[in-house]
This record gives sequence, C-alpha cells and structure tokens, in this order.
Amino acid sequence: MSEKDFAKAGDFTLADLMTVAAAREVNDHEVVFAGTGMPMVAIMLAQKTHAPNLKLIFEAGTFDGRPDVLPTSVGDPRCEDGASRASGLVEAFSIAQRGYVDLGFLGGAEVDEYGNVNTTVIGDYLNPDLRLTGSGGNPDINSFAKRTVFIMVHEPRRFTKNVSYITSPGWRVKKWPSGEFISRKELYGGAYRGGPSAVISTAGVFRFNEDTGRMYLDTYHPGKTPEEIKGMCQFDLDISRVSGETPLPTYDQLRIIHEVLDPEEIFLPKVKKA
Amino acid sequence: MSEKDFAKAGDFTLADLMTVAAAREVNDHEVVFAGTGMPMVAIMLAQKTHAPNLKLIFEAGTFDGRPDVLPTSVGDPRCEDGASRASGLVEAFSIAQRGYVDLGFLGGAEVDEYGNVNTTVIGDYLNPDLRLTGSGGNPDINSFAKRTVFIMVHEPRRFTKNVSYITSPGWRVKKWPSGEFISRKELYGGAYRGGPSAVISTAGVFRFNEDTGRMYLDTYHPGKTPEEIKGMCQFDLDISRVSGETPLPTYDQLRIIHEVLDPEEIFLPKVKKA
Amino acid sequence: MSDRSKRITLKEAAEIVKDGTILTFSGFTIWRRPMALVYELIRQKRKDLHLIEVNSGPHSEFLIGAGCVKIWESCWIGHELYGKYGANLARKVKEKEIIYEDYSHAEMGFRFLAAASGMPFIACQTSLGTDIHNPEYDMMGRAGLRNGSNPKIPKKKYEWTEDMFFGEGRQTLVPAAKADVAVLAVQQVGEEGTVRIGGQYFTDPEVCRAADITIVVAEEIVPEEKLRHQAQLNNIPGFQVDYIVECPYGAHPTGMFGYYDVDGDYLRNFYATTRTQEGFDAFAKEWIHGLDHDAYLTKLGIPRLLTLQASRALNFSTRIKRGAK
Amino acid sequence: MSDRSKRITLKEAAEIVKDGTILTFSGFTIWRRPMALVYELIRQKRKDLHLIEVNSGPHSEFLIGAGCVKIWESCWIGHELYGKYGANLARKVKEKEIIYEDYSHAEMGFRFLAAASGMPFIACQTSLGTDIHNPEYDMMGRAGLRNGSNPKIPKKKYEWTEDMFFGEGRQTLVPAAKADVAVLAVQQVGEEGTVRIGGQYFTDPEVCRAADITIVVAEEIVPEEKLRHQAQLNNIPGFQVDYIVECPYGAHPTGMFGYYDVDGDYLRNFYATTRTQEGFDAFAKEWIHGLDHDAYLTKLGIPRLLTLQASRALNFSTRIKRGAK
Repeated sequence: MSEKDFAKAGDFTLADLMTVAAAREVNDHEVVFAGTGMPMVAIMLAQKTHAPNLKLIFEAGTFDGRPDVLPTSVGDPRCEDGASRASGLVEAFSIAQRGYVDLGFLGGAEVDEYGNVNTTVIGDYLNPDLRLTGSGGNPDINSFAKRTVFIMVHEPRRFTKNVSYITSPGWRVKKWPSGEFISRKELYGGAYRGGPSAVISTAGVFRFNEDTGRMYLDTYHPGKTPEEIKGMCQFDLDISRVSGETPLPTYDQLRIIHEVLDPEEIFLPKVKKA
Repeated sequence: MSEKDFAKAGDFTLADLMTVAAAREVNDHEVVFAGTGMPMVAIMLAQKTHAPNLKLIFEAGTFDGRPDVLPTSVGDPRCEDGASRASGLVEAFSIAQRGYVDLGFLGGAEVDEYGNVNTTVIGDYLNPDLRLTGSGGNPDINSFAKRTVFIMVHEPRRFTKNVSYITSPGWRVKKWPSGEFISRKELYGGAYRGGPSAVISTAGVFRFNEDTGRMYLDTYHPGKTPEEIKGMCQFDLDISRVSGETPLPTYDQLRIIHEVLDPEEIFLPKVKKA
Repeated sequence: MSDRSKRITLKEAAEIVKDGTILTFSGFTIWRRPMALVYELIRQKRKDLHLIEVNSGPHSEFLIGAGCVKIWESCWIGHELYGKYGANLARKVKEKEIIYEDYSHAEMGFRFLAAASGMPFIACQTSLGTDIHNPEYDMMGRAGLRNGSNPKIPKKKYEWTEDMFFGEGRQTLVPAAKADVAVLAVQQVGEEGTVRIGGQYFTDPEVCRAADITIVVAEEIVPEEKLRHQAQLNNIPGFQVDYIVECPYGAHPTGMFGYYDVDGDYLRNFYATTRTQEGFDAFAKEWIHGLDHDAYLTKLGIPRLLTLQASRALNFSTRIKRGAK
Repeated sequence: MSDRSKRITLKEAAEIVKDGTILTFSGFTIWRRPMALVYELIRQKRKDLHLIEVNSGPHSEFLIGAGCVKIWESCWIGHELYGKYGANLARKVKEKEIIYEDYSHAEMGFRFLAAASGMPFIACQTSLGTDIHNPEYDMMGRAGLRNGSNPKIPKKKYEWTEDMFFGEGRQTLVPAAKADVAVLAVQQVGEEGTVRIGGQYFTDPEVCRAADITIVVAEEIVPEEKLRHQAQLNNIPGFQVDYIVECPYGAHPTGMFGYYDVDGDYLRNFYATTRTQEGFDAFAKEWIHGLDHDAYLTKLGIPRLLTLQASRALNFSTRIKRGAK
C-alpha cells in the first residue's frame, strides 16, 4: 500500500477518522484558535500536510507555535516551542476580538439544530442535574472567529431540540431581556464575523444552511447511513444535501498522527492489532 | 565648609535651588511619575539623599529604574538601567489610573490661582497666537497621582487670572458642556485622588488652600520678597501664610547634582566661577 | 508599601487571607496554581471566601471541597485531561451550598484588565445571544449581593449599550473584577518583589493589579539585582507586590514552566476519589491535614518529584508518562 | 495574509501609503520613528495624510512641514530637549492649513488599546474638567468629518457616562483609534514578520493591531527561527505584520535602543531652521529631495554615525556630547 492510499477498515479508529475530517476544515495560511485534545492533533496534522503556513493561537497566550511535542493543554510549556510570541490570555482574546482569527475548533456536550452548544450544565441552570466545566473560551472563540468547527460525541440526547443552556452561540440565538430567538447576524451587528461552519460528530459531518442556519448532514461516517443518523437527532435533521461518505484517513495521515504527533497515545489510541 | 552646610550665594544657581526644593517634595517609599529635565534630576537627587526607596515611573514604560547615567527623555535607553520592568505607555498609564502613583512632577507655560495649567496654546485655541507642544501626559499624571508638583518659570503673564486653555486640571475646573467652574473633588467623584500640591517657580514655592483650592505663597527664593512675588501674579496671590525663605541647597546636594547626576550639564549648568 | 523585608512564611501568608476575602490566583487551569497556600488555607479552616477567577482549576476544587468557599465567580473549572469537570463544585452546586456566577472566559479576562487599569468597566462583543447573558442567571443578584454593601461587588452583572462612535452595534459592558487578595505562584521573585515568570504569563499581571494585596509564592527568591539586569524579562514590578514566600514545588500538583510538570496521577486520583464529600474529606485527611509543605513533599517522595522535574533545556519533563504509551 | 515573502523596498513601502491614508507610527517622541520612510513619503509628495498618534515628534514635523498632512490627531509634538515645540505644526495651525485634534496622552494610549483589542471605545477617568474635553474644540467635528463617511473616524469625539457598576462617577468614553497603515521602526524583524523590540516597546504592539496594514522597517531582518528560540523576548507575532523592510539607521535622527542614540545636533538644526516654510523647504532640499537612504547616510558621514552608535554593553552611545560639558 502507498502512503497516499485510503486506509482499510480495521486500520484506523473512529477518532482517527474524526481527526482527519477536522484537519480537512483548515485552509493554508489561516489563523486557527485551538483547544486541547483532538482539535490540537487535527490542526497539527493540517500543519504537517496541506496547511504548512497556518498559524496556531493557544488561548493561554501562545501565538504561532510549532510544538515538537504534543501539548496536553493550552497552558503547557510544550505550546511555546518555536512560537512567534508567548504572552497571556488578555492578548489572545484581544487579538481574537480584533478579528485576526479565521477558524476555531471547539467541543460541546449538547448541540441544537442551529448550532447552539452547551458546555455548562445538564438540566436547569438554577436546579442542575449536573454542573459541567462551564464556558471556558468556547463562546468567545465562536463569537470572534470567522468559522467554528465543533467536535462532539454523537448521542440522541446530545443532538437535542433545545440545549439546557446556550453556552456558545449558533445561528439563531436569544435576544435578552426577552429571550426570543433572533438571527445571530442581526444580534451581532458590527461584531458579526460568521459562526459554526461544521460539527464533526462520532456519526458524521454536519454543516449549516446559509439562509436558515439549520443543520444538515454533509457526510456520514463509514458504517452509518443518513437515516440512521437522522434517528440519532432529537430535531428534524436535514439529510437532503448529503454529499457522501466521510473520506477515510490515508496511511500517511495515520503515520503522522500516531508516529509524529501523538506517539504517546495521549489523545488518540492506536488501533489494537490482534 | 562641611557637606551639610547650606551653600553661600554665588555657589549655586536658581535652577539648583529649584531642583533641591523639588526634591524636598518627595517622601521615601513613594511611587513617583517624572518627566524629562529638572524634575528627573530632582527625583534622582531625592533618591540619592532622603528617599532611597522611592520608585520612579517613566511615562514611556519603565518602572522603578535606577539609571546610572541621566536620561535626556523618558524614552531614553538610559531609563532602563536597573529597572524592575520595562514595557510601554499603556501599562504605565494603566498602573497610574489604578492608583499606584503618589506624586507627579510636571511643568507648564501658564498657571492660574487654582492650579489649572496650560501647555497647549497661547491665545485662543481656535485662532492661536502660538501652538505649543500640547498636553502630553500632563493632565493624566495630574489626574491619577495623589499629589502633583509643577515647576515653572515665573513671569506675570504666566501666573495669570485665566489660562488660555486648561490643559491640566487644578482645584476648580470646568464642568462640560456648560463650562461652569466647579470643584475638582466634586467633578472627579470616585476617581478623585488629590491634585496640585505645590508650584515651584523661579520666584518661590506655592501651595494651595485646602478648602478654597486657591494658591498661596509658602516660601520665597533668596533675593525676592513676598510683596514682589505678589506683584508678579495677575491674580490676587495670598501671601498671608508665608513660612519663610526657600531653604538653600547644601554642598552635598550640589555635589550630587553636578558631579553624580548631571556632570554633562544637560539640564543644570554649573555656576561659572570667574 | 514600605521596603521592610517582604518575606513571610506560608502560614503567615494564609493568615492574610481572612474569612470572607475576595480572592484570586495566578495561572491557567492546571498550571502555576498556588497549591501550597491553598492547602494552608484549608488547614486554617478559612470560611466564606469569594473566589473570582479568569478560569478555575484544582486549587479551587480543593477550597470548594473543603467548604472554604461561599461564592465561585469564573467561567470554567476542571482538571483538563485528568478530570472532566469540577466534581466538588458540581456537588456543592447541586446541593445549593455555593453561589456560582458565570461569565465567559474573554469576559473574565477583560474584567481583570479593567480592574488592573483602574477602569470600572470595559466594552466587549462576545457571547451575545447566550445564556451567560440571561438576566435570570444573575446568581449574585438573586442572592441579594448586588446592593452596594461590598464596594468590590458590582451593582449589576452586565450593562449593554449601542456603539455611539462607529455604529458597530450592541456592546456588552462588563464590570471590573476587583479582588482583596491575589496569590501568585511563579518561578522567581526578587527580594523587592520583582516577578519573573517563565513561559506564558497567562493573566498574572492583570490579576496582581486587580487586587489590593498581592502575595507571591515563588519557587525561588533571588537577588533583586539579578532580575534587574534584564528588565524586559520581568513581568511585574516590585512595588505591586506586598509579600513574598519561597516555596519549592509550591504549585504541585499543577505544573510550573521550567521547574516541573503537572502531576497527572495525583489529579486523576483527586478527581476519581472526591466526587463525594466523604471522599474529599478522606483525601484531605491524607494529603493536607496534619502535614506541612515539607511533610507533603516528603510524602510525595523524591522519585516522584524527580520524575516531574522539568528539563532545563526544554522547560518540561521528559520523564513523565503522559499517555497510554 | 499569505506567506509569500514579506520583504519590500523603502520605495515600495511608501507607495502602500496612499494619499488620504490614516497613518500611525511606532516609537515615543524622539525614539524609534520610521524616518527613512517618512523621507520617502515626502519625496513621493504624499498628500492629505491623517496622522493619528499616541504622541508625535520629528517624523510628523517633517511630514507636516512638507505639506503631506491634512489632519494631525494626537496629544503632543516637539523634539524634547532639542526643540521646545513643533514649529511646523505651530505654523500650519496659525495659518489654518491643518486640522488639529487634541486628546490627552493617556486617552490616546487607551484609544489605541481599544482599537488593538477590537473594542469600539474604552472608559477612562483622566483630564476631567480640562479644555481637552471642551465641546467647542472638537476640530474634526467642526470640519464636518464626523458624518460617518469615513468608517474609521468616530461620529463623536467623546461620550460621557456615569459608572453604573460601582458608583465611581463620571467616566469618559474615548473612541478606538483606528488606522489604515502603521509603520514601525524596530531593531529586528524575522522573515515571517516576528518583531523583537529592544528596550521599552512604547505603544508599538497596540499601534500595530490598530491598523489594517502594518509595515515594519527594521535595522536588521534576521532568521525567523533565531527569534523563535525565545518567544518571550518578541513583542509582535508575525501574522500581524504585512510587509518588512531592512533599513539600517532607518530611524535617524531619532534614537534606536541598542543601535544608536538620538542625533541631537540634527534635531536642533531642524528646529532652528524650519520655523518658516522657506526654512523648511531649504532643509528638505538639502536633506531629503534628490537623495535616497544610502545617499542620506553618506551625507551624514561615517564619523557622525559612529559617534551615535550605541555601546553593545550599555545600549546607548558613550561618545555623544549631550550637554554643555
């Protein structure tokens, strides 16, 4: 097999597939804001393949770093290897608010059909079933970047009609004090730059209708069907625009992920061969 | 003669006398914001005599510097010798606005009886006789510091009933949009920290009445009388509280000024002996 | 403050933090947190603390678990990859034993920038349309704390205005984040208080100036003049620092650029065993009460500390096991 | 922007600054001003520039004297101890040939901080009660420039509000200082645009981000990876820089920490001889027109440049005569 060949089933994990799908969202020369974990691996994969000139921003204050060793957190000393500048969080968010950021990678516990994401609480905010981490920089990166990609576990309760709490703004958001839903573009006014451009779940890759802001299925992961995925959403998922199966990782990409980027298997375990 | 003796007439200049008077305004342990020229020499004199623990802030961004060689400007590389930190102007003014500064040293072209100072324009702002440098940090340091000392040339046209333009706020200032005069304390509200505490001119040392905010003569320089100084002001100077003659420099102070601080005679020429 | 020696002990430092103090910290998530001082506050049974933080982490999970905290005001709590969320905060939130107040991360950063700069508020454009701005979720307001009786607590959680200068639309005004005391864990501090941080400085300079009193807990107290030979490498001028404490490994189990890595095993164990109050109490009994900092380090043991120690060349440890491999 | 080479010539750099550009600069008073590029703008007869600056100095006196400037918006102009005030600005102001707009120094600094941070305005508490805030003295308003036709010019000079959070009273809202182009004179820039400044960085990081296009004129273009070995010593990340120019002594007659001191004699002569337009024109004929940067340095001569050269140990010159002695 050649390095450029797509890997065969059994030679890659679902996490590998998602990482490669996430890396594909990055264009060369872009300024990318990334959190810890799979997004960081995805961006570094893009940097080592089709987007050698992308610029990484880490929320804690590192700009355009080129880490030799995978950081486990954006506060990690490993972030600063080869960086253009190391400073702090206020500078990172000031730069982001000023409009330098093209793309942000984020996670979430729940998402609705307009891309509103919850990372704060399960249940009523005032009487919670489970308090989660809270927002972190999720709404900020999502507010400031031109595009945002979310990476999530796909379960029906997570792809929900109404998230328990809107932590991070989608395409239709709440206007306070009334709480009525209006379009993001209208609410953000001069601060509008864009919004969620993709959700990469454990089932497929989702995008948003330009006019309505509603989610649709773009590609389904191997082994899933569009109908099956529609059944894994509590809202009425649009599956009319499916473009096909999510492209598989190549052997070259798998080698970079597992031998270059995450040989320690911090975020991405290797396929266990019998 | 001993180092501690006061210098005899002819052994010091008027600039020496003013520098020593200015140094006397500094208390040990204070954070002092100083501009270029005589104020810088005065503060460094205080640092080398009675106030070894004062902290110097330079507007361009140097904190607690201990220059070996007299800087000619707050942007000078010489400012940074022995500094605790070197950064920039936004940090300097942020620290000042936060309230860390005890004392500021400033200059002026005109002053009124309430300590309002003009450094912007001679004549009408809209139809000027002479455009001057403009405010620089004068109003800022004066707004943020607990006390401000002004060092000025004394001429009747400079100690005026109404300054052409209030660049730096005194004890009674203009309330906009009407422009009526009100007390500084009232206008500044929660941002009130203090105001002009002394004016050191080529004629004497002036202070301000705690209640009315009006200037009074504290000490007169050798060779001047209170009445003479009153005649050098276009407003009705209060000379009822004069405490005596301005103390003369000591030989020790003159040695530090001319041999240690300004041996190059950048700001303070030595007495020319026949 | 005067230039009498600023050096105090960990115990004395903890005594400066009274019951009810509005407290903030250096660091970022699981990096450079003043853990040794946090342990000492727990030993001294501090009560009713109001934590105000850019982001939170293990240090606050300890204080919250030990019952020291009345108000938690921040945007995030967890242990990064060593623990998904803050289980102690989650428990106290569920049991309504704590007041929680959420802003976004950028908002918290800008709030500290405002406080550090003497501005009562600052304008930003983030998180519009989210439940962070839901007026029903002003938890300190609901608790009656916005009545002006504490001058450091803002009377409103947010204010909104339209941009009157450029027509850029809706602006959120966030209030300054004012603290009574900031505790910083850093690499080096000079005898006069000059702070030199290694690596990213996070929000330490802002946090320092946002507080009335700053205590710096450093890996090393170093001769002041050494730091002053390269002023540009220093992050905080000495006159902003009131007290200094020397305390090697004082941020363990969080990490310290150039000195030691995060102790992931310790955090994983903490997260796994402190979901219940009983679990927390047992953990605190083992690792906090009855120990001082030296005894704590001794209990960790030299091999563990050496494994965590950072390479001087790389600023992180090459000895720790981070993943499955 | 793309990562094609960012390197251009001084002439090309000046061509990026079109007639009518809102322009801002690195440096502070008589330090680190991009003089070589200023001379080139004068040679290219640029018109109607709008200078917006934290503070001003010789560079702007040259542009103003040469008739390149329509609007001067700042707080101060002069040559420090080498010239009491800006004689060219003063002449144009008196003859009503320029629009001048005054803010205070801190206000200008905070305005650039706001622009650099994507905030349309910022709150501050300085200069209350002064004529800086006199509504009659809104000179751009008087000139009809606040009608929204240029989206970078704010519709108001100031706005005021009461602090609604802590009851701290009257707050001045100052608008962001937005520029089309920033030109920075610095010591070192990497091939990808990473900027390393020696000494105080003044307001360079804010000024860079306040502009849409940033041109860096450096004493030396250096290998990018050398700068990236110590990220903490860098001041501006490369992606904020669009173009780079290598130009030794490019800030002369202003000073450059670690490279050369201010040329006081040159500034004194400029100040003394350019009070009249005829004086300025003669000065420009001698020192600007018909020369390029190499010819300018040649005219200054090697002994003069060596006298100005900074000691590598001290970062300033030990050879220049600064005072009467």
